Amino acid sequence: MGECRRLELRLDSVISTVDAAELCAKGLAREGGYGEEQVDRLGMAVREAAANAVTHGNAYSAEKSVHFSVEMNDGRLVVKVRDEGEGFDPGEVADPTSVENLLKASGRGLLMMRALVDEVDVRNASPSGTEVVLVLHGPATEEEGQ
Amino acid sequence: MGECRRLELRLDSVISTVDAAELCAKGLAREGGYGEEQVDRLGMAVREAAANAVTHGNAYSAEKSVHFSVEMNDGRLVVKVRDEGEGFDPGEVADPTSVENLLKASGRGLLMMRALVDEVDVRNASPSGTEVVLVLHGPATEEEGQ
Amino acid sequence: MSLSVDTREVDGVVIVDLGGRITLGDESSGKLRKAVRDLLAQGNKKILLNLGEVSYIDSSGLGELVSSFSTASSQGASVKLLNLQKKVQDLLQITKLYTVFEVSTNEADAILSFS
Amino acid sequence: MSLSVDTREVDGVVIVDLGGRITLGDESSGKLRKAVRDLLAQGNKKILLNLGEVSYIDSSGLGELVSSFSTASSQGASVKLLNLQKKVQDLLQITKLYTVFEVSTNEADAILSFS
Ligand SMILES: Nc1ncnc2c1ncn2[C@@H]1O[C@H](COP(=O)(O)OP(=O)(O)O)[C@@H](O)[C@H]1O
Ligand SMILES: Nc1ncnc2c1ncn2[C@@H]1O[C@H](COP(=O)(O)OP(=O)(O)O)[C@@H](O)[C@H]1O
Repeated sequence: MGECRRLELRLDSVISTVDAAELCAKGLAREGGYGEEQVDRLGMAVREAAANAVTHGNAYSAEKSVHFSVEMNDGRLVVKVRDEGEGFDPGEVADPTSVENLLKASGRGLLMMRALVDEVDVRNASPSGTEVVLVLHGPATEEEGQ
Repeated sequence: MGECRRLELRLDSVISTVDAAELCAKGLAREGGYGEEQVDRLGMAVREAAANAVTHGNAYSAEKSVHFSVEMNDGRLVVKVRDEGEGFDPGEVADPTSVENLLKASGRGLLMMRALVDEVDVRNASPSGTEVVLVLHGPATEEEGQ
Repeated sequence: MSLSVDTREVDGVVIVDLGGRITLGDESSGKLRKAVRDLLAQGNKKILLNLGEVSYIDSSGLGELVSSFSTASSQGASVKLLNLQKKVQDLLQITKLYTVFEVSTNEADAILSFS
Repeated sequence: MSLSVDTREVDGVVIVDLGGRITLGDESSGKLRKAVRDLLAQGNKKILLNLGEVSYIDSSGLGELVSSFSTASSQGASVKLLNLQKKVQDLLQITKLYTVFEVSTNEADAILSFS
């Protein structure tokens, strides 16, 4: 079953925003009936998306906000993280699992998001910036989900 | 044991802020080792404090923010909710449990906060507004807390 | 959807099955108020709010319950409560609203109590 | 305090017991980096990071682990991992970092592996 609240926040470009996004998404997923493993995976993916918005997109600018929402839509949990940055082309991002990149200290966020949740869409936002949409498919049925 | 992150957010004066404050406080309390009953009680108290900041303090003003923080201090979980409103005198608030007030539709928030967490302090913030501090004493020892 | 509201009738008593959260904003409290107002407008005098699936009520939601009670009373109708979860029961204690509401833990008993 | 860092030595291997979260910001990742840098500066060549009590690592924390590894390698020292929780293990799979790190599930074996 699982009720789910819709949440929509405008957050500053600070580290606490990354924590808040993670905690809110996890809390709502838990209330929405998702099991602990799915909740954890969502939390990690949201963290990566929010960290990118704060660090790459908005570059910690005090003038720029992170727009964050969570909602249950047709039985799927949808999280959106939008920044007000320059945007980027995800197709240009190097594969962090290829040998020449394995020892790099960064570049694993998008890979992690894609591995952790069921759907990831990275798109240009209007008028500017990036919007990342993360989707978890419906919670397992009650027996499985418990 | 329980690790605990410090979280500090500036939030808009909207309903989602009430949800976010509740979810963040509950999430950190859970991580900090508090049991589900204490987590729930904290969540309810934080909700009342945030609702007051949004509705009474800032009166939904788009120019005013709610300042929210959670941290573990000397083994106690401390939540602060500050608004940018006019302030008020909690001593002037009518007792919602007295017979003449029982059928009123509002006025129970402060009473609930005081009943739900270990310490509540309502004070004037500077330069203006109200700050509510909610404290949960240390989580029960591991055996009790599970 | 924070709050689900379904009504059914048993022996002249309208049972309103509520599920979810009754909290500030997000139309949830409005939904309860509207449901009770509609039932009163249709002439129903015996209303039983089944809170068995309500996991959470905040002070604003409590206000909605109280308003429903008062509005009903003023029209000669009665509103009673059924199946409170522990958290909700605690809030009625804290706020002394248990002195206002008649609360049952059993649907059949609750229905009988209206006659 | 997101991350706790304690070091001890067993048979010439420095074991760094980590606890909490290794994540972006809040000094947690800085703490790990500093601990490893200090150990290298003191001339330690065998460093075992015990992640048994680390509940969570994000991509930034993984970056810190990789940096510690690279810095150590460049100084002829080695960094290995001990006791990964399932979540952390999954991340090493996803990111293929299990091809970089030597991981043990047993402290005694890990210590032997350095000789
Ligand atoms: N929201 C964003 N705005 C601008 N650039 C971004 C954004 N998200 C990711 N990028 C770019 O894509 C690269 C890869 O991102 P990611 O896989 O998350 O790894 P990391 O954040 O560790 O670099 C980043 O280094 C950055 O150049
Ligand atoms: N942050 C605040 N700023 C201004 N006034 C407040 C604030 N918090 C509470 N109040 C005042 O105290 C009264 C009682 O608050 P409370 O007990 O929370 O009940 P309620 O919010 O339902 O009215 C409110 O009606 C309001 O007048």
